[in-house]
Amino acid sequence: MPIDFARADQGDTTNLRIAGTLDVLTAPGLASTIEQIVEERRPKVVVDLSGLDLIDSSGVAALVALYKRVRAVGGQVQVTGARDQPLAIFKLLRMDKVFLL
Amino acid sequence: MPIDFARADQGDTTNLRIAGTLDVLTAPGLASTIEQIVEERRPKVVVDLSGLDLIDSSGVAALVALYKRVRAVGGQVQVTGARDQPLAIFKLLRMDKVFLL
Amino acid sequence: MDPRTIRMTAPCSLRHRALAVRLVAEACRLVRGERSGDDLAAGYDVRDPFDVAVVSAFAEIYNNVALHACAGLVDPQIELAIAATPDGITVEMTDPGRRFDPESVRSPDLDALPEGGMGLHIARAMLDVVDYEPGPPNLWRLSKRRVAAVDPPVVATRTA
Amino acid sequence: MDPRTIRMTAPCSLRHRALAVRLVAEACRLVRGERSGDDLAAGYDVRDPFDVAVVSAFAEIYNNVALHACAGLVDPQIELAIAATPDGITVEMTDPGRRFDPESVRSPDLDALPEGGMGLHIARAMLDVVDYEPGPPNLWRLSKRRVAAVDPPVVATRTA
Ligand SMILES: Nc1ncnc2c1ncn2[C@@H]1O[C@H](COP(=O)(O)OP(=O)(O)O)[C@@H](O)[C@H]1O
Ligand SMILES: Nc1ncnc2c1ncn2[C@@H]1O[C@H](COP(=O)(O)OP(=O)(O)O)[C@@H](O)[C@H]1O
Repeated sequence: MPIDFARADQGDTTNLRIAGTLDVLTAPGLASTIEQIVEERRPKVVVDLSGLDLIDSSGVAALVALYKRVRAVGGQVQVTGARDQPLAIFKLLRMDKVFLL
Repeated sequence: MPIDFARADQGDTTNLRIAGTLDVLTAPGLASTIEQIVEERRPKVVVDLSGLDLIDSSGVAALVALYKRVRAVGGQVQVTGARDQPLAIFKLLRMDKVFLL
Repeated sequence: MDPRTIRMTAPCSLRHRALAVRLVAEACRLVRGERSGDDLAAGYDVRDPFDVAVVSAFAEIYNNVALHACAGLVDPQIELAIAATPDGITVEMTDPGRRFDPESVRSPDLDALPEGGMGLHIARAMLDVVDYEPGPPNLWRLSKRRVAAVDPPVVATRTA
Repeated sequence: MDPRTIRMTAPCSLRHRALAVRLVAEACRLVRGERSGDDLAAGYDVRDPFDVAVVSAFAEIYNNVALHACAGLVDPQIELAIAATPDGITVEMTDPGRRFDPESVRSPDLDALPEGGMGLHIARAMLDVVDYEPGPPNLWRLSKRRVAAVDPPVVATRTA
């Protein structure tokens, strides 16, 4: 599974599910979705990574970009469900605290 | 998943589920189970291959051995559920008819 | 030497088979033009008929080389050279083992439900080319075109 | 040349990355002593912490080599030499690309939530050895021991 992501809005909350692999090859595919979420100034974004199997530094950068940009326009971001290799990478980069994992 | 198999008896029928990969490395792991089924002269053996992802000629040989030996002691064998690569191999070897796939 | 050729050298044993088979399987994805490298964690796709054929055939030849040709050798190594293009794939495998004559291997009598002797038959049926040059080193050349020729064979017809 | 060394030569591009990453991942299974070759079709296991570390680190270094070192070259090729033993794994990767000085790359300021510059940091944190010898060809030597030393470091204590 290359990458597989889905956005679903429910009231103030945008749920973004990212599954498969998020890396230098696939992260660019998320860019326009991130752009839209930021433009629409969504108040709450919940990123569900329970289906994410692998991430690399480019994938982390994409999530950080999402996090920073949503917050810059007054929104909140919560990242949930990371496991296995992605969780190990977040811990190594000390992002588990920021992402509230 | 290397190989994963389970035997369950129900009345006259022995259900044998074989999943994962059945090949020159893993087929020997089935031998003693086949031996037992033959020794017990089970009247009906149903082999469920719906979880089988890959097979090679050694794996086919193991199934043929099961088929021939059970029949040699008066039993019946039915092979069900083959798909993808295993189904292609069975068709190539014209075993789809014997196995009633 | 074509710079796009993928080469591997590795110990020739069943234990090391997955190295070779995975490389061949991954090369199949390049043939199909799929972006590679982005599905490491996911279920491994040997569903595409092209991949099924190439991986099945290669695994049989590898097994034979490891079990029959290289049996008893100390630290035998195989060499693979894989050319993957949109037209198809060619895998050349050399081994330092015993030579043999593939012509001596008959097609199995499938109606007799054989319990062996199906490996070469599978490889030949799945691929367009299964060539062997005895060595040492022995060379297997396996090849499959991506798109089977669609032109029907020209059949000379005669009126009786 | 150790006959157990696994070698690969392949085009150096992101498109060909999976060839290298899969080979490294498969070699990790050999380190762990798992029988290899019998799980082609199943979910690919990068759960074992050793594999997670080696595969994550290698992928970062490969990305950098493909994107930074080899950018703009015509048909660049990388060479891998993998030594997998029960003690651990060593991967040597050579590339024909631009040389650079890894010492010039600072550790990222993680508190600032960086959006880049994390690749080398990940590799260094995940492995025991991340060495670089500028070339050409440039050589990366990546290594991880299987079992971390359990002896605590000897600390000289002084009474003040
Ligand atoms: N690479 C090889 N080197 C030496 N002998 C081989 C090789 N490949 C096949 N053979 C011989 O040919 C026989 C038939 O091979 P094959 O059709 O693959 O069936 P199987 O391996 O099940 O016997 C083998 O039993 C072996 O004696
Ligand atoms: N193999 C390489 N060849 C040339 N330059 C490199 C190489 N690896 C890294 N660099 C340089 O070092 C920088 C930092 O690399 P890295 O820590 O991996 O983060 P990133 O790749 O996200 O920038 C890169 O931006 C690049 O300029």
